[in-house]
Amino acid sequence: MSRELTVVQAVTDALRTEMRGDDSIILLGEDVGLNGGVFRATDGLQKEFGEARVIDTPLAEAGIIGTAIGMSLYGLKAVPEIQFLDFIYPAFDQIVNELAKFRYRSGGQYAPNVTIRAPYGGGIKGGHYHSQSTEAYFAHTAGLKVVVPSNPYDTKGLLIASIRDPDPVMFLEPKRIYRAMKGEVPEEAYTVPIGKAAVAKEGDDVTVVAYGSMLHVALQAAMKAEEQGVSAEVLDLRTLVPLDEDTFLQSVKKTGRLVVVHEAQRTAGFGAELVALAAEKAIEHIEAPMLRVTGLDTPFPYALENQYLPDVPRVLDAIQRTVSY
Amino acid sequence: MSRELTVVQAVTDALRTEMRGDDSIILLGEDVGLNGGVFRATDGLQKEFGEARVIDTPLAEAGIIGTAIGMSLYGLKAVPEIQFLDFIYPAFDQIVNELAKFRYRSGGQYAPNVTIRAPYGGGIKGGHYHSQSTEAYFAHTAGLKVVVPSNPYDTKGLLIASIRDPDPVMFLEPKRIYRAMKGEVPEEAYTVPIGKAAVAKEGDDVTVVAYGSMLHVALQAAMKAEEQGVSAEVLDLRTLVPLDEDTFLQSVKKTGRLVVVHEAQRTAGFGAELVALAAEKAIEHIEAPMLRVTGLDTPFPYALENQYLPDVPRVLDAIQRTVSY
Amino acid sequence: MSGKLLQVVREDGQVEKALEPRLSDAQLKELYKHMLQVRLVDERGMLLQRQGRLGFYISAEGQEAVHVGAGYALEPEDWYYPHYRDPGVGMMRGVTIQEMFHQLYGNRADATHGKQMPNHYSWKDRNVVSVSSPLSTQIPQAVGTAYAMKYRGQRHVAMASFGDGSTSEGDFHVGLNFAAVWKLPCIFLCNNNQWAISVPLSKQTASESIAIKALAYGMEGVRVDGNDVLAVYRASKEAVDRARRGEGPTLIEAVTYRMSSHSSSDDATRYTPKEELEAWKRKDPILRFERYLRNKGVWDQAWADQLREQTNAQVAQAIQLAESQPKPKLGSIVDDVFAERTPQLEEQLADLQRTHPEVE
Amino acid sequence: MSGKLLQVVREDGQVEKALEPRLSDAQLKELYKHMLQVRLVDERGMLLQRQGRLGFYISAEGQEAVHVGAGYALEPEDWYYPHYRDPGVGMMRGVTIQEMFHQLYGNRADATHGKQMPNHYSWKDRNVVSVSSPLSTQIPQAVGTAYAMKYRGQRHVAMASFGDGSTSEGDFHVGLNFAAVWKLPCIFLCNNNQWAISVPLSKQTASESIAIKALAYGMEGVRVDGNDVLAVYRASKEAVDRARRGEGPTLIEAVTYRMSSHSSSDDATRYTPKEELEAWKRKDPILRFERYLRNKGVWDQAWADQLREQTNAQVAQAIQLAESQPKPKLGSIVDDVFAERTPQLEEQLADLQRTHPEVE
Ligand SMILES: Cc1ncc(C[n+]2csc(CCOP(=O)(O)OP(=O)(O)O)c2C)c(N)n1
Ligand SMILES: Cc1ncc(C[n+]2csc(CCOP(=O)(O)OP(=O)(O)O)c2C)c(N)n1
Ligand SMILES: [Mg+2]
Ligand SMILES: [Mg+2]
Repeated sequence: MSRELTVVQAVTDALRTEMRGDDSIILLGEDVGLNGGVFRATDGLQKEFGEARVIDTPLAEAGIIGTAIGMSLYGLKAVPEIQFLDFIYPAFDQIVNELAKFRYRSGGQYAPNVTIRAPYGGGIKGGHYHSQSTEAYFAHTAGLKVVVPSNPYDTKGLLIASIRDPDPVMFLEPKRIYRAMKGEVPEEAYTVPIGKAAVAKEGDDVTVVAYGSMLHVALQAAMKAEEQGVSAEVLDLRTLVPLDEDTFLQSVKKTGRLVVVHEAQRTAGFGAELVALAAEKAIEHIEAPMLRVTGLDTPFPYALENQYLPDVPRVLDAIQRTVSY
Repeated sequence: MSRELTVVQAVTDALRTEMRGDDSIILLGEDVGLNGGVFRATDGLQKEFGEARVIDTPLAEAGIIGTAIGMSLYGLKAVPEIQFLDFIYPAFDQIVNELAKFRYRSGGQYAPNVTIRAPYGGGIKGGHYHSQSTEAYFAHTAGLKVVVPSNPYDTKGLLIASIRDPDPVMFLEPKRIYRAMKGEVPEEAYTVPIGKAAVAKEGDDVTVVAYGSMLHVALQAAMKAEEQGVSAEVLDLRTLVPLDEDTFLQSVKKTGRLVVVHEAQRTAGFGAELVALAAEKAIEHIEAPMLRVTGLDTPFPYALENQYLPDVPRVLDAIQRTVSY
Repeated sequence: MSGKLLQVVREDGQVEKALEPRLSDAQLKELYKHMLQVRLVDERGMLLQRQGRLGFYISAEGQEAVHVGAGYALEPEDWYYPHYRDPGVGMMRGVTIQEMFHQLYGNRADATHGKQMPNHYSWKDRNVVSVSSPLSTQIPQAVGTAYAMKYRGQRHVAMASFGDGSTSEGDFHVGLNFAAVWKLPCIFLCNNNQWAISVPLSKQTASESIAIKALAYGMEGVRVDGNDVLAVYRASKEAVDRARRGEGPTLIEAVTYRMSSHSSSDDATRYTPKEELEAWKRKDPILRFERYLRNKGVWDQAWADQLREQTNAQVAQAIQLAESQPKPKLGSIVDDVFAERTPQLEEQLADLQRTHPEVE
Repeated sequence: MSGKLLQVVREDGQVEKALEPRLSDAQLKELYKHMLQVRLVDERGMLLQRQGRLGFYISAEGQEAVHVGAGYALEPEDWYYPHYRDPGVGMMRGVTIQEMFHQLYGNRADATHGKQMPNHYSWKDRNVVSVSSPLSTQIPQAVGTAYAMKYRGQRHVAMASFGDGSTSEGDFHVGLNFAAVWKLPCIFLCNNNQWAISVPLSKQTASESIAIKALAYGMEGVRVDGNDVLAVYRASKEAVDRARRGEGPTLIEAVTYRMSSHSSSDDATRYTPKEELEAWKRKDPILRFERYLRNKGVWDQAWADQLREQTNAQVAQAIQLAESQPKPKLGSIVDDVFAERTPQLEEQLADLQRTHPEVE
């Protein structure tokens, strides 16, 4: 059986489905209990699973992640929510120095199984502090996996896969599309594999890579390009770490052209990694400058957020520039 | 007048020189006062300038950076030391959300003038927590400048420039070479401009870009390559943000080949940014895969640190692979 | 430091004579004015948000006495590091309602160029620091400013304001500890409104009170009725005086209640007990202060009516003008990242101008 | 909670009868053994470092009674989150001196595969968690483990150990607050050795004591003589019993002194007053406990001599074997990042093998 759910409903559904079968799963975070989360991602879960499994924590991200690590070392599966990715930094030490390095530093003895959920990205008029996309910080932290869904089906499957995965996962939820679309989501538990990209649209002339909410901008731009006779292949990365290099390189080798789209600021963003990979492993196929369409190298603005975020005209412009090169 | 100083002595000398002429400069950090810093970078400064200007703080990085911001908003120039870059994360929120965004969010009203000094990098048998190179986190944070010296002369000039610069600066000191070399350092105050790379060695066949301690590894590899008839140009980046794109692109366009060397882990490291830039703005000149010689995508190990860190054989190998392509 | 609550004016408006601060009638009326103006601006702000004219709003309803009382104990040279629920301090230092509405609309006339969400004011020339969304970060910052004041030999103080939930963050601990070790002229004002969004104080901390946390740092701690503007003023004035005398920092816990939802994005009826709200309605700080002024014979109904009318008129006018302003110019998006635009920022702007020639 | 210091054995070895814990002679001798073994391992470790045979060493000299006394109050199923100055808890749970030296040398026989600096042990099968250099991070982690124990209905406790300087970090505050709100079986052991590298306690906090900080969280706080192993044991046992009864967490401040430099990288003579050191030498926890055992008639010189000799022999042998071991294999550098190597890690390893065919 399946039904139409939004992305945020798919989150709730994933948590509920998985928690029913596994009493080692604990949710914790600010306002996740009685209130069901400020985005309602945990709506109804405290009622179903009780206060011991869905915990309204004190207001301290370091405590949320620190205790999640300690729970998981004892055998639980902790799924903390950080209310907005923008507020994760008080826990950055626990994530970067502890969560990510525990397995390595203990020679495999202690391996925290924590899946950190955090709504991220712009598009909700939230200004600098409710809009950030700092996935590159986590991608640059060995020991963390980084997963970003772009639709309801993947959201449920990737979240369940993340919780089951024995490694720490940053599960970044594009809040801009929390309620932007509905999609078929099976009722039962299923997984979408971590580390596998999806070809969201096939094409021959240029590869456009995106993830999260930008996937939809990329797709729209690709449709427009199609109208103009340009066949763009669009990849939905789904996992940043570990990256699905095969799918990525295959596409780039086929098209010889690359445009990467992300909300995060440009300098040292994840787009640079993708371009660098192509420049190392597929350079002989590359026929044009590889372009990045990204947020600006500024903090996230309030009034001009629509100008900050990559949009269809900017992606289309990059597609055109690379194919007409 | 000038004399021979080590890198760490050049740090002390920069601070002393600048503090003599400007009583708004305040140093603060763990053990920076009476003890002169665990690396002696602030040796003798508390004695000369007193406890009010060289402060032994309580043990809390968030407090060190948070109070530094507050001091600087009131008109002082705060120069906090973080004992090891590895320990900066408790202050990450203060750096990323506050220091970096204060000017922007206040529309230019409040502009904290803070220069954060932090020894960074491997090579001292310090394991995961005394060896990290996470400059990419800061380079990916709009509002921060990122400066990395590679020799005594630049250290003094860049540090003085950083303190005088009206923007927040991450001044990352390659501790591995704190005492590895001596160099002429003028007694008086001078600046080396932020945002300008240096050509450390000229060459025609391949551009090798490095910074900090890796500059020396790159130079040695370039010398070896020379013996084998390969003429490598070596750039010392000196500033990561704002990047000296002109010098970089000029060199890449000239040689058509690029090797980037850094200690930091590979994925989403600053090397990716450099390759991506070249792939966007100089693709028509590129004749071979652009290669990165970097730390591994693992936490920094203890026993095998020499295997983790890029060394001459690895850089040389990359040079050879790119020129023989 | 005990759980005892400092109260100067009882709910019925009766005053504890021995504790009554020496303020002139004009000053008392000023206190009333500041509270009322905050209330009126907030009422309208919430309404505008519900009408879809503002993107977001966060109200101080019921808590006005806390920051108005504390802010009134400060001199204009004292620095204020605000919580997001205390516009009154800027207003009492001369920020106009017009300036506020320009910020709320993030328009071209906004002093911060539309860079931040509504209510995240910044008033440099009034020594009111830029509001930050990340909680508690202002606490160590205020400590640094107090350090600088002391270093420069000035007798000013810095005050940081924050909520009860914010005391759980590491920055609260870190900031108070530094302030006490350095014995700084710094005052920490906790707006204890019993809730942090949907999380009640009992899930926030198991300590007897917030004020008692001062003991952990060896600093003064006081607990005051936060709906009693004279109690807050009195405790703040004492703290300020102590600070100016070089006797170090104080933690003030002002016990109050959040009468609105957390923000316009929140619906507090999902989680707050109705009776609690009803009980606190009776403690309204503005009504209570009115009762006090009446008892004291200072109340002037005509003056109050006029004040209300005038303020509402200012608000209406401010909205009109704010709504007529254009957005900030596109170029402003790359300004104020650094003191000067970098070549990269210029290039990114040019790109934007090329792809969006329609945007000004 | 006051500044009162719990002492059971005076410096001269006389005992406060009413407070003396009920331990058998064999148990008392065990306590002595654990302290002495820590001391002997540390002595040798520091020496090896000075000889250039170890890269780094950090010693617990003078502080042995703190973690030995506290650790002895735990059951093997209780989890211990160590400070870097308390190898004794692992040892009393059966970690051999040989295992320790393999770690110190980071060799192929090291249980953690040479991944961490010396002294950063990890003993999973003894419920002693991996030592971390970043200070105070273990505090909220221990709280999480205590939560899991309670959730699973087990009567175990978690104990986190840390230094006085570490109480200034945000994680200390955050961890204790969570533990108290959740009323968990968690014990916080502060090794207050008066210094954080070169920073004395007076620059660390202005509070009356460390123990008093418990009040900020509404939890129990006790202050004990940290050079009196029976006092530490007594306070810890009480805290453990309370925790097992479901009565919540305790903060224990054990007042002691760092007799060595901070670590082998530090030279404490640069900053510590000589007299202070001299004064504390007279309080040595091992000598004091010996006096107590003598007074009690439990002391057995031949046993003590043999213990010392035996331990030294074990140490010597352990060093020899550890030094004869090769480095970890090259491949181990990419293991334990994740449960399985990623393709990227395999590729990076292959690269390394190609450029460094000489490395095993
Ligand atoms: C570091 C951080 N974490 C989370 C949030 C999200 N958030 C905004 S307000 C709030 C509750 C604040 O409660 P309190 O400190 O009591 O202030 P109040 O809103 O009640 O005045 C939360 C959790 C944030 N802004 N910053
Ligand atoms: C977060 C962090 N900041 C700084 C350091 C560097 N450092 C190592 S030990 C130490 C002092 C610790 O003092 P204390 O907590 O009293 O423990 P002690 O060494 O005295 O046992 C410092 C500053 C660190 N390890 N972690
Ligand atoms: Mg509150
Ligand atoms: Mg100490």
